[in-house]
Amino acid sequence: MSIVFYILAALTVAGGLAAMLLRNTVHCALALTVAFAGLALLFLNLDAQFAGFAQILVYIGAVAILVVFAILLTRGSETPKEGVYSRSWLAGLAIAAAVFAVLGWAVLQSARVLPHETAVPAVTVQQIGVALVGRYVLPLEIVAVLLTSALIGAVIIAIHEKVGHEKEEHK
Amino acid sequence: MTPLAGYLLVAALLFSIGLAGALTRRNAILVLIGIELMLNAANLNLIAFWRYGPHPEALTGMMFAIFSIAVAAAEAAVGLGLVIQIHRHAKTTDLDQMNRMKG
Amino acid sequence: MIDTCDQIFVLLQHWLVSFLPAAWQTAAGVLLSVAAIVCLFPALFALTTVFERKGLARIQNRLGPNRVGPFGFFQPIADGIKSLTKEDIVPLSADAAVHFLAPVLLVVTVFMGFAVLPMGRNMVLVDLDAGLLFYFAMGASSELAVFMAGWSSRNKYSLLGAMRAVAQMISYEVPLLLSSVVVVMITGSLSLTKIVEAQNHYTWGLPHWYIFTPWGFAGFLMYAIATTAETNRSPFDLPEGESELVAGYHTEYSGFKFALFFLGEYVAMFSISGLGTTLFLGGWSAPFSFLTWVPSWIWFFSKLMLSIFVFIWMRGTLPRLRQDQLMNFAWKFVLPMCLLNLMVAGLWRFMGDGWLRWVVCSAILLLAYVGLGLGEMRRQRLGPRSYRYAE
Amino acid sequence: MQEAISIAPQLSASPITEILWLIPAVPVVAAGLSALLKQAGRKTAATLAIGSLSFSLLLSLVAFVHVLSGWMAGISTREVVNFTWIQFGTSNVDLGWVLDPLSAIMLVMVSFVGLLIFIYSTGYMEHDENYTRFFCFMSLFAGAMLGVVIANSLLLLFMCWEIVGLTSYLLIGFWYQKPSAAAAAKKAFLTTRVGDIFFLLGIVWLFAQTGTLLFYNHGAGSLESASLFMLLTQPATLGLTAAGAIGLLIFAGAAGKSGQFPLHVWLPDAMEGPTPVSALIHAATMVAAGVYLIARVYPLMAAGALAGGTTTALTVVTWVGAFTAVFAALIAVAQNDIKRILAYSTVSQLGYMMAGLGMGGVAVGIFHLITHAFFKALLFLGAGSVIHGCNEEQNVRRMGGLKSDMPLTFLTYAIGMLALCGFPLLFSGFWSKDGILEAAQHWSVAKAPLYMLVFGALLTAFYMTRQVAYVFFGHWRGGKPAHESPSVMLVPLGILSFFAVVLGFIGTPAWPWFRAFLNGKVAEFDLNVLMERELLTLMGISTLVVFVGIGVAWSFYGDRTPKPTAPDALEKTMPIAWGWLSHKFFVDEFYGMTVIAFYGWWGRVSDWLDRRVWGGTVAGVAWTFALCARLNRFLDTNVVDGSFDKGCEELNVGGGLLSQVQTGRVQTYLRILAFAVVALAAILIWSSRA
Repeated sequence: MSIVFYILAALTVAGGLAAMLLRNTVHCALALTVAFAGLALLFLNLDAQFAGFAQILVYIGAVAILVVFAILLTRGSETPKEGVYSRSWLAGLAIAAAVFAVLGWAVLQSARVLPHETAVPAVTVQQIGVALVGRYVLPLEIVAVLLTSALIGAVIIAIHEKVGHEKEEHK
Repeated sequence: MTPLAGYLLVAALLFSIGLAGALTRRNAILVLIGIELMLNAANLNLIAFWRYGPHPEALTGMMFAIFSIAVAAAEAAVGLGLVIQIHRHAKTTDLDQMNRMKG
Repeated sequence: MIDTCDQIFVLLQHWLVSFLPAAWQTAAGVLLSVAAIVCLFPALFALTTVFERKGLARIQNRLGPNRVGPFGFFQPIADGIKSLTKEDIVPLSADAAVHFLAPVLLVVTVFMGFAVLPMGRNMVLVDLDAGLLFYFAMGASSELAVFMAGWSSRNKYSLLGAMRAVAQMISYEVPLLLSSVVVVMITGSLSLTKIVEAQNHYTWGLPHWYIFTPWGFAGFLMYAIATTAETNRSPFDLPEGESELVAGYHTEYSGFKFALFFLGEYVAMFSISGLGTTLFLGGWSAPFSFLTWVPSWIWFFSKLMLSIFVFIWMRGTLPRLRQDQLMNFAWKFVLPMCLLNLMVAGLWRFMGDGWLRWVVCSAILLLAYVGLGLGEMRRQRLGPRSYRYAE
Repeated sequence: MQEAISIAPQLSASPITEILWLIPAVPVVAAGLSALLKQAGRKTAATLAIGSLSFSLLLSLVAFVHVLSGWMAGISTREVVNFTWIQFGTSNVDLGWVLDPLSAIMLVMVSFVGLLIFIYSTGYMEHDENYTRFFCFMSLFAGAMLGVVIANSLLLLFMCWEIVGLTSYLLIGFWYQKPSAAAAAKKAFLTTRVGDIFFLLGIVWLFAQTGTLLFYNHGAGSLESASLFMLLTQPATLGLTAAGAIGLLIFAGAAGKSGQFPLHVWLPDAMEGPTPVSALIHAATMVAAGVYLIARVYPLMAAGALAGGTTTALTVVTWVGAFTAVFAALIAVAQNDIKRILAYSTVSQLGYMMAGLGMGGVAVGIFHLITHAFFKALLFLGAGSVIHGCNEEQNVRRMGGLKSDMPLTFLTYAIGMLALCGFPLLFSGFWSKDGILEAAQHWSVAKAPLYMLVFGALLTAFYMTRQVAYVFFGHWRGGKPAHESPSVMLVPLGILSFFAVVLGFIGTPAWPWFRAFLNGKVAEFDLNVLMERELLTLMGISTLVVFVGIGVAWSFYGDRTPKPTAPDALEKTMPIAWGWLSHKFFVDEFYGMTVIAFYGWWGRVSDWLDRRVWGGTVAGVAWTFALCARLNRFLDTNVVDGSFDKGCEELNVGGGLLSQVQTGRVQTYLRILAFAVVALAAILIWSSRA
């Protein structure tokens, strides 16, 4: 366990915690990007170059921006008066803690049989590309269809229904 | 502790943080953020298992993670679109106030 | 001798590093390269501002800066001193931390892009296998910096400017990526050094640059359009339109932070021009086979400066677009062309050598260009100008 | 090993063989395209059909020239392209196509005659509203027929064979609104199926024995020596070898398609279809497919024959062929429908071909097939022209004197008739029929076929003369006056009559080019052969027979003008024989009384069984169930419903309780979900530890 891993893990977890704890929604979104960046660095630390850069491109470049836009469009940057946590926050926290306990327990239980350091896998981007259009071509096509339908679906969901809206305004 | 166990623990922690956020926050967008965090924790697991698994050259975990990233992007787009539409409709993104199934 | 000239920087680095213990040499080498980049591009930035102001002045039939130093060439030094000594104002209601982080993040992500750009033979900081992906990942991150700047200022002009900028950058990132993917398809690699190597061949003394193929030419045009929008340069400079938004997302910045934004924008322009040079213009390879004795880095930087000149030229020539025109242009013209270009590149790849693929690919692209262009033109109904007034 | 051979295209196959599949494929594609056309797309349909077949003809000619040049250079060409169609377990089914002299000649013949008939059809079918459908079927037929010709696998041949049968069915029933046409189509389809079942059995047997259905596969095909040797050593029943038995089964299929006795009954009825169909399918090509099939599997049929000897299979073929030849010719004498006479004539001539194959080998039979294709197509098209000119009149007794009304039709028809009769020296029919007679003369088993075939030739001359006398001589006995046909119909007639004359000269005994070409030998021109005593005698006899036949017929029918209703001249002389002949030896009636009657009886028995026995059983079961149901209803209303109502109340209460869980709060759901996951994981881990 290298020192780099501990730093990155701390950064990621701190980012995640901040994203879930901060009061200001935009700050939460920015903390989320920190968590994303930390995860990307963890990926790089795991020698998954492609996945790491894809993580940055997709999550920081697109998802984070999307979240930020959504926050601004829903006026979510103003902290509400009634508090940011739901009424049953204690139950939620307890359950999350239970989940962590179970997961952690499971990991520690099986820590003995988990593999130790292995050789760095020599995987080039070209191999990933060949696998994507070779063995994994069907999932790739399905993801392409999914993305297209998600694009159309998101547009249809979020589209401004002009007629109805104008009527409301006139009232 | 083996490196894999370390990564798995970090992923578990991140997952729990995401879950806690999704369970406790009022704002729908932040619930979505929590879910994104959970997804990312799963990705970290996938990549870690790929790296320390017996057959990294098969690329299975890596592919899983890449597809998961793509699907998560779609999920975020649709989810946020829904949130925006809900906001337009109910003038709020507070999940505690959105407990009616009738529009 | 020629080789020494070509590799002079590499040799210099090796020589300097050789004084250190072996364990430190790698780290020191990287540090040295980073330092060189961090010093070089701001200097180039300073030089470019003068050139831009003087060039624009020539286009607009003025003189431009001519007071400080010979022919006004010390103007950037004066400007630099001014911005460093100016008071750093942070608005009272601003989000101080984010307000501070925004310019830093911008400059950092922009400089990160240079890490994978080959600036000459063997002159690349890290030769990443997924270099292009890394570059675009960094480019995408800079959008966040823009948003942070606009949002943290608590100023509606800043916020609107930031939103415009981010929307524009996201919209044009799609064609930017798609036009680059074409090169990746043909080269079969995301590594920028491999892309340059693939172009560094000559037939009859002429280079195999990708711009000299039908898909490469179309791709380069799309790339150039997308980069202009991506760097918020005229005619796509709506986010900074002074007449509408005061100055866009950095309205509330002053002093050194403002200078950082200014620097970041120009360096982004350099790096994206460098990427365009690498992808389409053969990177550091010479334009004719008999000119290969000229050091490779000279070619890289001259191509880069040529691109910068085109940027300045466009700024002096073209009027600004409207927001809806900008979006329509991106989604209804550039994107379809890019998608078609992808198909053409595939066709090119599988048709094999021979004149036929030239004819077919060129014909498809030309037809699409004319067809889409005519469609766009027809939609533009030019009529008497209508005025709208605030109610 | 077989895989390696069949998957990779063979190196020896020339480019033309590689693209040989285009010849059938193009007409089939044209058929598919014209199937999509609307009824109004007449021009397009005709253009598609004719264009595609012209393309096929072009390719066929190229293939023919390729084979021809190989032959000239002294190489006997047999190129095959095979590929694996289906693979199951260790064995696989291969398909493929072959280019050899036989298939090359057949390709040219089928596409050429087909093209002429297509062109003719544009005129003949001009006023039909289902013009596009017609050309669609015709193209499909042409494609499938060409497929039969090039097939190198018995299975591929069978597939195309069945498509050919299908198109035959569709085209016979083209005017399906006529009940007689629909019935004829059905009859043709069912009768040929009888033969096809035997054929299929033969195929399966062959596959079971040799493991391949390819004809030629570089020594591994079923027609090559290794397989044949194996088949010969396998005994079957009745003292037959496996080769002989399979050969006989395949011959049964061929007999069905080629209208050999006793499966000939469908062919005369098939004349209900449009005349070009009769010409193309039921005279020139499809019915010849049976002959072609026998020629194709000839090595199998002849396997085990010593030099000059014969095999059981070939003997059967000979006898059936010879018998059919005489039998059908006899019936043809007493028919009055112009197309029916030709149909029986076709059956008779197919018998000749079969007999030729059986006695003289491939070349003799196929030579008659080729010449017959041309002159019989000519006769049918001529008959079509006559029918067209006489306003759809088909009864020869109501025609007459058309010699002057339709001079060009008469001229070409006369050429066809003389060729069919085997008029000496000048006409192709003479030479090809002579070849068969010569083979019969040398046949070692029996002399009877020779006499039968000579008698058949006499009858042929007789009925053709009778027909021509009725149709073209005397004076007009019909209603509306006749008129000459358009030139689009006459030009194919002219071309066909040209070939009906000249084709004979490629197969005279003096210059047996055709035989040499098929057998891969060199053709020598030697007039002295004609002067051999034996041959001269035979030629003299056949000439004499032809003249006698024509003379006798002319004496009965020449230049007289009997009333349509008056009894036939022959009927007056021999009323009893005439009765038998005009009723086609009562074969149809015989079938009606035996096979069909049996099926009818069996159908009635089944119906009775169905109604009484099974129906009764079902009714009994139903009644029992109804009784049970009544009992059940009683229980339901009084016992079950009460408890059910109680249960429903409970459910309502339970639902009310459960609906408390459905709060509409997403986070509550998520919480329950997460809790469940935790519980499940804990249980799993706990249990795995134990």
